[in-house]
Amino acid sequence: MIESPSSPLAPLAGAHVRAVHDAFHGDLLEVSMGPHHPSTHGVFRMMVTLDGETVVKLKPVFGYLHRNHEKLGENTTYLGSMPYTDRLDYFCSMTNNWAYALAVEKLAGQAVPDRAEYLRVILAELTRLLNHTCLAGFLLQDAGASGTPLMYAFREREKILDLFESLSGSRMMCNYQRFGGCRVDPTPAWFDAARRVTEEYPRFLDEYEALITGNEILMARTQGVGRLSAALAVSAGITGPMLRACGVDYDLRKAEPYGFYSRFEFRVPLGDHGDTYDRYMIRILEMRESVKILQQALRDIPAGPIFDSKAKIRAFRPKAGEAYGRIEGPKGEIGFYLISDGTGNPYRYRIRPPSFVNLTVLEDMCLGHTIADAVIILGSIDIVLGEVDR
Amino acid sequence: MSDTPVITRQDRDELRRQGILLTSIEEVYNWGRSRSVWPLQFGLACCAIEMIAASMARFDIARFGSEVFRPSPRQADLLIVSGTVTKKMAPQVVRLWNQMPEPKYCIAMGACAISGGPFKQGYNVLKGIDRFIPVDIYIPGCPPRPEALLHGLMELQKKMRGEKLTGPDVPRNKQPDNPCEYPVPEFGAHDLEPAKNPDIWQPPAPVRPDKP
Amino acid sequence: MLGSGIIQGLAVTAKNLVGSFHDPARFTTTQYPEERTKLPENYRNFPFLVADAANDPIGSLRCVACQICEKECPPQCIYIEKSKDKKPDAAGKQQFFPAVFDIDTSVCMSCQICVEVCPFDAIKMDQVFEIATPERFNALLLDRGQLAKPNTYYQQIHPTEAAEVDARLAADRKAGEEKAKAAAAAAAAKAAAAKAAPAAPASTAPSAPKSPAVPGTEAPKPPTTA
Amino acid sequence: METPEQIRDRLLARFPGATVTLVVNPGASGQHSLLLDPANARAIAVFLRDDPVLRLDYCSNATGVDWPEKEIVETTKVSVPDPAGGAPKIVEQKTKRIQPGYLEAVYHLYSMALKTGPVIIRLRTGNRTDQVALPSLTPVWRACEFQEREIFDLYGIVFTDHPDLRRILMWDEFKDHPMRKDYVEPDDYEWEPTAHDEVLVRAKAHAAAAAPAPVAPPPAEAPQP
Repeated sequence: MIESPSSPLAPLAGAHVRAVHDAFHGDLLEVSMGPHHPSTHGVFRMMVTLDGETVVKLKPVFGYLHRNHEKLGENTTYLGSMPYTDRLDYFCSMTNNWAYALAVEKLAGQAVPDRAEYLRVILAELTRLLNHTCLAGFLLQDAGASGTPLMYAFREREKILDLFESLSGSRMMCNYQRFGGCRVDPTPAWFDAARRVTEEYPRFLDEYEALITGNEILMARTQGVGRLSAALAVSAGITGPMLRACGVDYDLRKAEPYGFYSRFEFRVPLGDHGDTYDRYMIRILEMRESVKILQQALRDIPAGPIFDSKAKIRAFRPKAGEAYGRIEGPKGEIGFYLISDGTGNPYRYRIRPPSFVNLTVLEDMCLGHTIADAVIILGSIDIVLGEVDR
Repeated sequence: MSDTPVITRQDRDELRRQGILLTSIEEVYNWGRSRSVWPLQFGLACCAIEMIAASMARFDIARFGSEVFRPSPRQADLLIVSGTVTKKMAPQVVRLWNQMPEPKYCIAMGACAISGGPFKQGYNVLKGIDRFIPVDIYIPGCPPRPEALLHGLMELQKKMRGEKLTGPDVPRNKQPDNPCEYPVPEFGAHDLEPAKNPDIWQPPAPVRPDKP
Repeated sequence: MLGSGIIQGLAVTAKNLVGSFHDPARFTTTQYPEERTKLPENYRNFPFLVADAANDPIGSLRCVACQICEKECPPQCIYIEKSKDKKPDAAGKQQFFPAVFDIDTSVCMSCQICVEVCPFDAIKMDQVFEIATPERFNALLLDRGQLAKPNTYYQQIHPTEAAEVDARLAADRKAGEEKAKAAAAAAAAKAAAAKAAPAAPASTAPSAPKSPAVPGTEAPKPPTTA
Repeated sequence: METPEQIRDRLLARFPGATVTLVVNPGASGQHSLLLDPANARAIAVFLRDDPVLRLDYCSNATGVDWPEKEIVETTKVSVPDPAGGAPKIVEQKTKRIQPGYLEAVYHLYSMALKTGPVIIRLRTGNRTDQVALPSLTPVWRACEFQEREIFDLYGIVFTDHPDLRRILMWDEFKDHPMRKDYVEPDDYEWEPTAHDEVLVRAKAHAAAAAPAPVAPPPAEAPQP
C-alpha cells in the first residue's frame, strides 16, 4: 500500500515513486534472456544488466545453434556443401546458394550463362522480398502486435514459397544454384506465376503499410530507439539494410555489381536517423526497389542454357588457391571464403555471416533504452540463428 | 477393473450409429485432451519457421486446437523440438521438458531433432533429442512441410485418444516409476556429461548381415 | 490526427476479415486433411528407386548398385551393398543390382543430389510426406522393398520429368541396341574373317557379305563385356 | 585501386622495420594477400584504415585457418644438372622436410568510402601450441570483435588486447579447438542405421570404450574390413 504522506493537494504521488526508485537505484539486476525466449528469434541469448528497466550492459551469448557448418563443409565435397548453405539463413536459401556458387566460381574461374545470371537475380530479389516481409512481421510481433502483421507477412511468404517450391522442389531448402549455373530451367508457366506475384506485390506492400507504417504505437516504439551512428556502423562492419538506415550508401549491388545487377535500374534507399524505424522503413523501400528489379529481369530474361556446359557437377576439383566471394544478401553482406588445396573438398570453408557481424553493435544500440526496446532493437537487426551460429 | 472392457469400441461405434451415444470417462478425457494440445512456443532452427508457417493462416493449426503456443513451459502440453539440438542447447531443452507438467508429449520435428540429421557429423550437434527426453512422434523431413507437422499432430492425437486411464498399459505419465524429471546434462571439457540418458536411449546395435 | 494510423490499420484488418467470407483470394486456409494443396511436380521429399516392372518392383530396379549416390550423399544416409551376381536389366543387359539399398530418412535432407548424380535415372524424389511415426528404430530406415516404386508411379508424380527420362532411356536403349548390333556385326565380321583367313587368305572379301546374317544368333553375347 | 605489390612497397617504405610479404594466390580469383609480421600488424592496420588512398575502413571477414605440421616430400624435377657440354638432364630429387605448423588469421578489408577492395592481410602464429598470440585488430575495426572471438574459440589463436576474449560458440568449459584439423570428435556414437564401414568401425570403437572388459580382445584386429 502506498499512501501519500501528507495533504492530498500536494503533487506527492510522483515524489513518492521517485523515492521508491531512488531506494532501488544502483541495485543492478542481471537478466538472462534466452536461449528460450519468445522474442529472441530462435535460440539467441542476451545477458542483460538492468538498472530498473534500463539496460546498462548487454552481452550476447551465441552458439546455441552452432551446427559446425564450416567443419562439415571441409569434410564434404564442394557440391555437398550447397544444400547445407540452404540451412544457414533459412529464410534466404537462394541468396546463400548464390553467394556460395559465386565464391566457387571465383575460385575455379567458371563462367555462368546469361539466363542463369538473370534467374539468379530474379530468385535473389524474390528472396529479398520474402525476407523483408517476414522481418516486418516479426518486428511487429516483437513490438507487441501479436499475430496480425505476421499473418499478413506469412500469407505473402507462402506465395513466394510456392514459386520456389514449384521451381526447386522445396519450400525453404531450395538447393538450386550450381557452380556454373542453375539446376532447373523454369517453365513459361513459372514465369507467368512470378510475374503475377511481382505485379501483386506492390498492392500487398500498400496494404501492409496502411496496416502498420503509420501506426502511432509503432512510431512511438521505434522512432529514436536504437540509434546507430554511421561511423560506428562502418567500423563494426555492419552491412545490409542496417547500414543503409544509418545513411551509408553501400550496397554491393551498386558498389561491386556482381551478377547482372549493373543492368538493372534501381535505387538504394538510405535512412538518416539510423534508428529502428528507419531500419524498418528501409526494408519496406527496398522491397519496392526489388519489385522494380524483378519486373525488369522478368521482362528481359534471355533464352538459352542455364548451365555452363563446361561446368562439372561430380568430381569437381578446383585447382589450389583461395577466393572470397560476397553478395548483398537480404540481411547484409554474405560472403564465402574458400581455400582449395586441389582436392575434392575445400581446405577451408568459411562463411561470413551478415547477421552475426551485425550483432556486434547490439549492446551499443541498446544501452540506455528499456528492456522492451532491447527486444525490438534485436528484431530490427534481423538475425537468423542458423547463420549467426552456423 | 478388468483388462477386457465389456463394451468394446466396435460396440460403441455400432451403438453410435444407432443413435445411442455411449461414452466413457476415458474417452471424454482423451477427446478433450487431444483436441487442445498446447505446444510450447519453442523454435530451434529451420523447422521452427515451418512450425510458425503451420500456425499461420494457410495451414492454420488452430483447426486442431493447438494454436495456443505458450511461451512458458508451465502452460504447455507439447514440446515440438523443431530443429537441430546442439550440445550447448541440449541442457536447456531438457530443462524445459522437466518444467512442463504431466501429461506432456514431445514431437521430434525434422531430421535434426530425430537423429542430428544432416548435421549429425558435427562436433556440437546432439544426435537426436531422444537421447535425453522421450519422444512420442517422429516427423522425418528436412524440414517437414507444415502439412507434415499437422499430420504428426494428428498422429499424436490418435496416440492420445488410445491412452488408457487405468491398467498395465497406461501412458508414461501414469506409470509409477515415471521420472517426472530427467537428468539435465552438464557441459564437460569435450562433450556433454553424460552424453545420453541410458534409461530412455537404448539403441540396437548396428548390424550388417554379412559382416557382424 | 493522433490515432488515424491505428484506425487505418484496423480498416485493413476489417477489410480482410469481411473479405475472407466472399473473396477466395483473401481466404487462404487449406483445410489440410480433407483438402490438399496440389503439390508441384518438382516437389521432393525423400528418394525412391524406380523399378521398370510394376508387378516385381524389387526385381526390376534400374539401380545397378554403382554406389555413386552413396558417395555423393552429403549426410551419408544411403547404404548400398552390391550384389554378387548379375541379372538382366530392362534392356536385357547383365547388370549388378543392389542387394541392400537403405535410405535413412531420419538423416536424409532431401537435397536431391543423389538424383542429380545418378547416371541411370534409377533414383528419384518421392512426394509422400505423411510419414510421421511413433517408432524410432524401425520405421525410419527405408529398405529396398519400401523404396522400390514402379515407373508408372514416377510418371504419375513427375509427369514432365518422367516423360523426358523415358524418352532419353528409350533413345539410349535404341542407340545401345544399334551399337550392340553394330558391334555384333563387327565381331561377326571379324570372326568370319578370322575363320575365313586360315582357310583361304585371299577369300576375305567374299566372306564379309555373309556376316549380317549372323548377329541374330550372336547378339546377346557382346554386352556381357560392356 | 593499388595492387598488392604497390601496397606492399608503400608499407615497406612507411614501416622500415616491418616485414610484409606478398602471398601469391595461384587460383583463378587472383586475390593475393599480404603477410604481415605480428609485431607491426596493428600499426600497419591503422595505416591501411586511415591512408587516404586506400581508406580500408571496413573489415568484411576475419577468419582463422589451420595449417598443421606436415611432412613435405618435394620431388624437385626441375633440378637440371648440366654435364659438361651435354644435354641438360632432368633428375628427380626427393627432399623431405617438415613444414612447421602454424595458425593463420586472415582479414578481408574493403573500403566503403571508395567502394574498393579487397585487400587481404594475413597474420601467422609461431606454432600451433604455445606461440599462438597475435595482436587483435578489434581496436582498429570493431567488426573483428566477434569474429576474433570465434577464431579464438575454434582455432585457439589468442588475440592480445582484445576487449573481451572469451569462447563464443562453444561453452566456456570446453577445452578443444574444434576447427583445427587434428581435432578428435567426442565419441557420442551409439547407433546409426546405415551400416557403412566407418559406421561399423565407430560402433566397434564405441562399444570398446563403453565396455572395456568384454570387448577388449576384438580391437586387436584391424577394424577396416
